[in-house]
Amino acid sequence: MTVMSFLGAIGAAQREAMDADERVIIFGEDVEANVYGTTGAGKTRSDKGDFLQMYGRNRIRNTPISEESMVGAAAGAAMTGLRPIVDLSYSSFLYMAMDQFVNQVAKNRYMFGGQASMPVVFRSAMFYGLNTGAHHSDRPYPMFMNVPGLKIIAPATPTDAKGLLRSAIDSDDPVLTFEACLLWGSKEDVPEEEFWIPLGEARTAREGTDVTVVAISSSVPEAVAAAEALAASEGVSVEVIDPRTLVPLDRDAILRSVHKTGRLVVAEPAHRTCGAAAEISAHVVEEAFGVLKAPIVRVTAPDMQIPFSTALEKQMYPTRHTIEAAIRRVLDLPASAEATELASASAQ
Amino acid sequence: MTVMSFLGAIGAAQREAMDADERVIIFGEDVEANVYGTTGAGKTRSDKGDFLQMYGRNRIRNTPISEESMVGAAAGAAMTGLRPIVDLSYSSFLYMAMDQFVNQVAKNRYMFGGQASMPVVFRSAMFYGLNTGAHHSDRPYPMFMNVPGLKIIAPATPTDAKGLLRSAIDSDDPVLTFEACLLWGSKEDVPEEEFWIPLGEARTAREGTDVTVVAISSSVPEAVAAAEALAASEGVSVEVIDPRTLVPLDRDAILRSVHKTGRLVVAEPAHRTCGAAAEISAHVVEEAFGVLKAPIVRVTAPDMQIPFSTALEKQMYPTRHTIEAAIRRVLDLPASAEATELASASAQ
Amino acid sequence: METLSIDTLLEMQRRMLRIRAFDERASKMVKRGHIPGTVHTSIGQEAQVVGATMALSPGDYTTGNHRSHGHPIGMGSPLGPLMAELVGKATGVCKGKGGSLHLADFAVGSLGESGIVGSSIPIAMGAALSASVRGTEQVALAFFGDGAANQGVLYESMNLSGVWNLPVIFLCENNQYALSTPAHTVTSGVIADRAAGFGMPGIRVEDGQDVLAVHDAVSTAVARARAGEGPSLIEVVTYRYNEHSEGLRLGTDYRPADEREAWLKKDPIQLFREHLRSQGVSADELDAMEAEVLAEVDEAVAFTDASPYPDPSVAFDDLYTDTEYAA
Amino acid sequence: METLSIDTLLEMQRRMLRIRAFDERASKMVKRGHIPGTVHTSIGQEAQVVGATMALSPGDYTTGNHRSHGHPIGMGSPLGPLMAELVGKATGVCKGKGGSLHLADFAVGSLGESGIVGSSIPIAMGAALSASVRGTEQVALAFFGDGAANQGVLYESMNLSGVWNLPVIFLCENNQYALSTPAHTVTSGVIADRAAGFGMPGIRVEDGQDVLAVHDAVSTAVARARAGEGPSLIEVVTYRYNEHSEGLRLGTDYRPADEREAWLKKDPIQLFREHLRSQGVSADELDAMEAEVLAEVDEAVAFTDASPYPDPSVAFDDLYTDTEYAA
Ligand SMILES: Cc1ncc(C[n+]2csc(CCOP(=O)(O)OP(=O)(O)O)c2C)c(N)n1
Ligand SMILES: Cc1ncc(C[n+]2csc(CCOP(=O)(O)OP(=O)(O)O)c2C)c(N)n1
Ligand SMILES: [Mg+2]
Ligand SMILES: [Mg+2]
Repeated sequence: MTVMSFLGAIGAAQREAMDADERVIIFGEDVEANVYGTTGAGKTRSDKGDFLQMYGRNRIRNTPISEESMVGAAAGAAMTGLRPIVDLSYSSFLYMAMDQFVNQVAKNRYMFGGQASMPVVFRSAMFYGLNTGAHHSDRPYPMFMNVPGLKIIAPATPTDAKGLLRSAIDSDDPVLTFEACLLWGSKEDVPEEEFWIPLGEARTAREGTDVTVVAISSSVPEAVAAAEALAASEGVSVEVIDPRTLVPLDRDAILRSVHKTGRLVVAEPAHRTCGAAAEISAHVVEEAFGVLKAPIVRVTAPDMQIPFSTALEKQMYPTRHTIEAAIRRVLDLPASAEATELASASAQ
Repeated sequence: MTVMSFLGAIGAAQREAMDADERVIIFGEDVEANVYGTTGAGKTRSDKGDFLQMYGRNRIRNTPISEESMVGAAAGAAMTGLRPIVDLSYSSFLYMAMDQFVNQVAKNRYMFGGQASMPVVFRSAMFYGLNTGAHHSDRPYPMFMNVPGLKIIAPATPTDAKGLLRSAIDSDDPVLTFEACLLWGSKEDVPEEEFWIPLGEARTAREGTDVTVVAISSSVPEAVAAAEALAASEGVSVEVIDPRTLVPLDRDAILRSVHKTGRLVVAEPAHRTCGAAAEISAHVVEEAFGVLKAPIVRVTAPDMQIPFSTALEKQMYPTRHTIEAAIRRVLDLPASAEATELASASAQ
Repeated sequence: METLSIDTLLEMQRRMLRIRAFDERASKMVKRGHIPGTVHTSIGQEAQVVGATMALSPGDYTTGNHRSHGHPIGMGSPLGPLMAELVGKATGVCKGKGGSLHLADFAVGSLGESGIVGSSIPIAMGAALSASVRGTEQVALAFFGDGAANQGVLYESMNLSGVWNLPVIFLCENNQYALSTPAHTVTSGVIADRAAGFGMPGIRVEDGQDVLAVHDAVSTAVARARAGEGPSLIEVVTYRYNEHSEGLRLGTDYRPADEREAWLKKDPIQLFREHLRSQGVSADELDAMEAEVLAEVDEAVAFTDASPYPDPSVAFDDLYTDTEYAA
Repeated sequence: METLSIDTLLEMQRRMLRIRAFDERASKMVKRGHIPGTVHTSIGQEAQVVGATMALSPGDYTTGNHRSHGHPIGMGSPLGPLMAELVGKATGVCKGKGGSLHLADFAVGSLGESGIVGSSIPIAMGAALSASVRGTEQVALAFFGDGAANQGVLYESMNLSGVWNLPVIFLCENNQYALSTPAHTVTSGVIADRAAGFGMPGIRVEDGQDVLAVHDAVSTAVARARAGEGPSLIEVVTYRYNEHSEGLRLGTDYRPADEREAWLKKDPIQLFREHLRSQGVSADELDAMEAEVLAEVDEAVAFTDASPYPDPSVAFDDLYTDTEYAA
C-alpha cells in the first residue's frame, strides 16, 4: 500500500498497463508534457514528461486539437491491433467527437456482426465547480449512457480510479472514463501492485439500514458526509452505494440495498433531466415498487447551464446539505434548520 | 380544414412562416430539390422545388455536407437577426454538430447574460423501423433533453406537426424537432389557416381512468391501439398522454393524469437507459408516490443498436402489443395469450 | 506507369464486372422488395473502385461509405455473404446486422462501410496508425465522396496523418453529385488542391473511368506510404449512372439530360474491354469472363435464398465482447 | 497600404496599451485570488488583435476564443464591465455568468469568446450569412489560434463561406504554441496555404508584431468582403509572453529559453511607440496616453470592487427567453 492521489492512481494504472502490454499507447493534447498530470510517473505533476521518456514517441503522442479525428483514429487503431488510451482532457470536449463515439466506437462491432472488437479507453475529466464557466464545466455522462455499446466508469476514490481504469484498459470493449476534477487531490492507501476492479460492480461506500443513497462521482463523498451527519444528529443509518461503473450498471446491488432499506435517494452532479439518477429511480420503481416506503428523491444539478461567478456556481451541484435534506424527506424527518439553510445557500 | 399528411404539415408550417417573416430562411442538404419533401408546396413531394421558386436562393439554400458548420452558421445568424430553419434530414446526423448544439446553441444566451437570443429551429427525422441499419436509425432526443437551453418537440400527428413547428419557428429560443419517419404518411384534417400550438402543453390523445400511458412520437398511435384493444377485450379505460413537447415537458399534465389513474406506463422509441421514459418515471415517483398503485413500467427500445435485417429489427421498438403487455402488468391483468405471443414476436 | 501482367489486367476487368453485375442485381432486388430498404450502387464507378483496391496488397485496409458494395468486392470479398447481408440473412457477412450500408469483411481488409458521410475517414487513419506503431508495411485507404470532402473530419485526418506521417490514402470518389447537389455548387476550390495546404500530394485523376489511370495514381500513393513518406489525397473524377439510391424515386432531374449519355460513352468496363482486346485478349475469353461473373452473382443469390433469416435473439449479441444484454 | 490618420494611429496604440494593462492587471488578480479560475492573456499579441479589430467598422462582428480579453477591448468595449465579469460581479458584461472564457459585448459587435477551441468559428460565419441575407455591408471576423486551425470546423466553414461568398475573415493568431504543444509539431503544411484549396486568398503576416502590417492585411480582406468578393484566411505570426494561462503553473519549459527574449525585443507596443515618435508624436503625449490607460484600468478595478456579486437567483435566468426555470 502507498498513499496515492486520485490523479496519481490514474497515472499508475496507465503506467502499469503500458508496461504490461505494448499494444497500449496513449495519445492526446499535451500528453508529452504531462500537462494534466497523468502521463508522469504516477504521483505528481512534477514527474513531468516521464511517460515520454519511458515509452518514447511511438507510444506517447501529442495530437493536434482535433478531437473528432483523434477518436476515430483510436477506433481504427483498436480494430486493428492496438489498445489506445485517448486523453481528451475535459469532458466538455467530447462533443467534438460525438459522431465518432456514437456512430463508430459504439456501433462498429455490432454492425459488423462481431468482426471488430474495440479495445479503447477515452479519458476525460469533469472540471465543474472550479469557476470555469459553462463551456468547461460539463458532466455529460448521461448522454453517453443512452448510447448502447459504450461502457462508462466514474470512479470516486483513488483505489477505484486505479483498479477500474486498469480493467477498462484491459477490456476488449470501448470504455469512457469520467473523472471529477474535484476528486483529483483526494488521497488514500492504494495497493502498489497491479489490481483490477471488475466493471459493473458497485461499491458499498457505507453500510446502513434505513435509507439507500446511490451517489455518483463527486457526490459520493458528499453523500457519505451527509450520512455521517445524520448518524450523529438523528441516529439514522444511511447506506451509500457508489455504482462506480455506469455502464454496465450494477442494478442488482442497488435493488438489494433498496430491498433492505425501502427508501432511496439518488445524487449526482449531472443535469437532472434524463440523467443517471432518472435511470436509477425509474429502474427501482419498476423492479422494487413493492418494497418502497417513500418517494425516490433525486439530488442533481438543475436543468441549467453553469454560471461563472462563485456567487452563482456554488449552488449548482449536490452537496452534503442538499443530500441530507433529501434523506430527511424520504425518512419523513423534520428538515434540520441548519441543513435547510446550508442547502438553500449551496443549492437550489 | 384539409386533409394533410404529417410531411405536408411540416411543409405548410414552413411555408406559412416564410411568408409571415422574411427573416425566416431554410438551409440544409438537398433542400432546393425538396428531396425530403418538406420544402415543396406543402402536400406531396411532387411539388418539388416550389420553395426555391417561391423564395429564391437567398432564403432557400443547399448546403455542403457539413453539419457542424451548418449548425454553427445558424446559431451565428440567429444571434444577428435571422430566424433560420436548418434541415438536418436524419436525426443520426445531429452528432456531427454536437459541439455546436451543446456549446453554442444551448449555452450562448445564458453565458452572455441574456445578450443573445437564439431563434433557430433544427429539424431532423428519426428513420427507424425502415431497415436502414444502425447508422440511420437513431432516436437521440434523450441526450438533447439532458442539455439545458434547448427546446425539443416530437409531434405525433399532422396537426401537432404543423402547430408545434410554427410555434418553434416563432420562438426566440432554439428548438429541435424530432419527426418519426414512420408517421410521415399519416393523414388527418388540419386547419388550413395559420395556427400555433404552444410549446410545453401535452395533448390527451385518449381519455381514460384506469391507467395512464405517456407515449412519445411513433409510440402514440401504438399506445392508442393498445388502449382500444384493452377497452374492447377487458373493458379497461386507458388514458393516453402525448407530451408533444419534450422540453419543456408538461409535467403537470402527466401528474394530473396519474393522480386520476394511479398507474403509469411510459412508451417511447428511444433506447432505455437515461431515456425520456426514465425521466417521466423518476419525476412521477418523486412527485406522486402517494397515489401510485403499481410500479411504473417503461416500454422502450432496448439498450442495443439497431440491426438491419427485418427479422431482427422489428422487435426493437414499442408496439401495441408490448404496450398492452405493460398495461396488463400495471393493472395486474392476466397476460393475454395473443398479446404475449405478438409481443414476443415483435419486441424483446 | 508500372507494367502490369496480363493476369492482373484480367483480374481488374473481372472485379469491375463483379461490381457491375452485383449492383445491377441488387438494384433489381430492391425494386422487387427482395432487399429491404435501399442500396447505393457503384455502377459507372467501377474503374475508380478497382483501380484503387487493386493497388493495395493483402494485409492492407480500406474503409468506405454508403456507396458500399464496390469496395469490399474490389478487395476480393466473396459475393455470397455480401448478397446475403443485403437481404438480411444469417449468412450475411455481418450476420444480417449491417445491411447494405454497413458491409465489412475484415478477412480481406475491409474495415467497414459507413452510412454516415465522412465518418469512416479517421477509421482508416487509425488503421494506418496501428500499422505504423506496430511497424508493419500495411497501408490504409479511405474511400469517400465529393460530398464527404466537405466534412471537417477529412481535414483533421489529413493534418493528423501528415503530422504522424501515416501510411494512409484519402481517396475522394468525385462522382460530381452528392445526392441531388452538384459538387461544384457546394465546393469552394478544388478538392485535390486542398492537399497542398496539409503538406501532402494531391492528385486529381481526371479520367476516373480509366482503371489504369486510377491504379497508377493510387499505386504511387501506396508506394509513398509504404516507403514511410506519409499520406496522399487522390481525387478521382467519375460518374454514377443510377439515381442516388435505388428506389429513392427522387429521379435525376438535377442532372442535365445529356450528361449521363456522355458518360455512358466512356463506360469503364467497355473501355477496358477494348484495351484488353488491344492487348491480344480474345473476345471469347472476355465473354466467358462476363458469363462467369454473372454465374457468380447467380450463385450469390442462390446462396442468399437458401440461407435462413437470423434468429431474433441474434439482435442481442455482439454489442460487447463480454457482456450479456440485460434489459 | 492605405494612409491612416494620426488619430487612428494613436487609437491603435491606445487599444494595444489597454489590452496590455488590462491583462497585466488581470494576471495579478488571478494570482492573488481576486479573479477566480484562470485567465488567458493576450500580452505580446496586441498588434495582432488591434490591427485586426481596427480594420473593422461599427456594425461589424467578431467571435473569439479562450484568449479572450483582447478581442472585445480591441472592438472598443469599456473596461469596467469586462473586469467585473472576470471577477464574477453583477455588473459584469455578462452579469457574472460568463467569466473570462465567455466575454461578449454585443454593443460593440463582440458576439462572444469561446472556451471550446474552434467552436466559435462558424458563429462568425453565421453572422456573415445574416449580413449577406439581410443585404447589409457588415463583415464578420473569427479569431482563433494555431491550435484551433486543426479543428475540422474551420475547413467546413471556409468551404461553406466560399460557396456562399460570405463576408467573413478567418483570422488565425499563430502564437506558435497550443498550450505546451509547438504548432509545427502538430501542423502539417502551412495554415495560410490551406486557403487556396478552398478557393480563397490566404495571407501569412510574418510580422504579426507590427500593428500596421496586420491592419493592412485585414483591411484588404475586409474590403474584399464588403465588395462581395467573399471570405479570406489570414494567419498572423505572433507570440504570447506569458504562460498559457495565468496560474496554471505549467511553466514554459516547452519553449526554448531564449525564444521569449528574442520576441520581447520585437514588442508590438514598443515598436509602435517608436513608429509614432518617428511620425512626430511626442514622448510626453505617449507617456500621457499610457498613464490614462493605466488610470482606466484602475477605474475598471474600482468599478469592479464597488460592484455587488450577483444574487444567487440570477443563475436561474437567461437560459430561455420566455420560460421560467422549473426544477
Ligand atoms: C453526416 C451525413 N450527412 C448527410 C447524409 C445523407 N446523405 C447520404 S449520401 C449523401 C450524399 C453523399 O454524397 P457523396 O459523398 O458525394 O457520395 P455519393 O453518394 O455521391 O457517392 C447524403 C447527403 C449522411 N448519410 N450522413
Ligand atoms: C475543443 C477543445 N479542445 C481542447 C481544449 C483545451 N485547450 C484550451 S486552450 C488550448 C490550446 C489552444 O491553442 P491555440 O488555439 O493555439 O490558442 P492559444 O492558446 O495559443 O492562443 C487547448 C488545447 C479546449 N478548450 N477545447
Ligand atoms: Mg458524390
Ligand atoms: Mg496558439
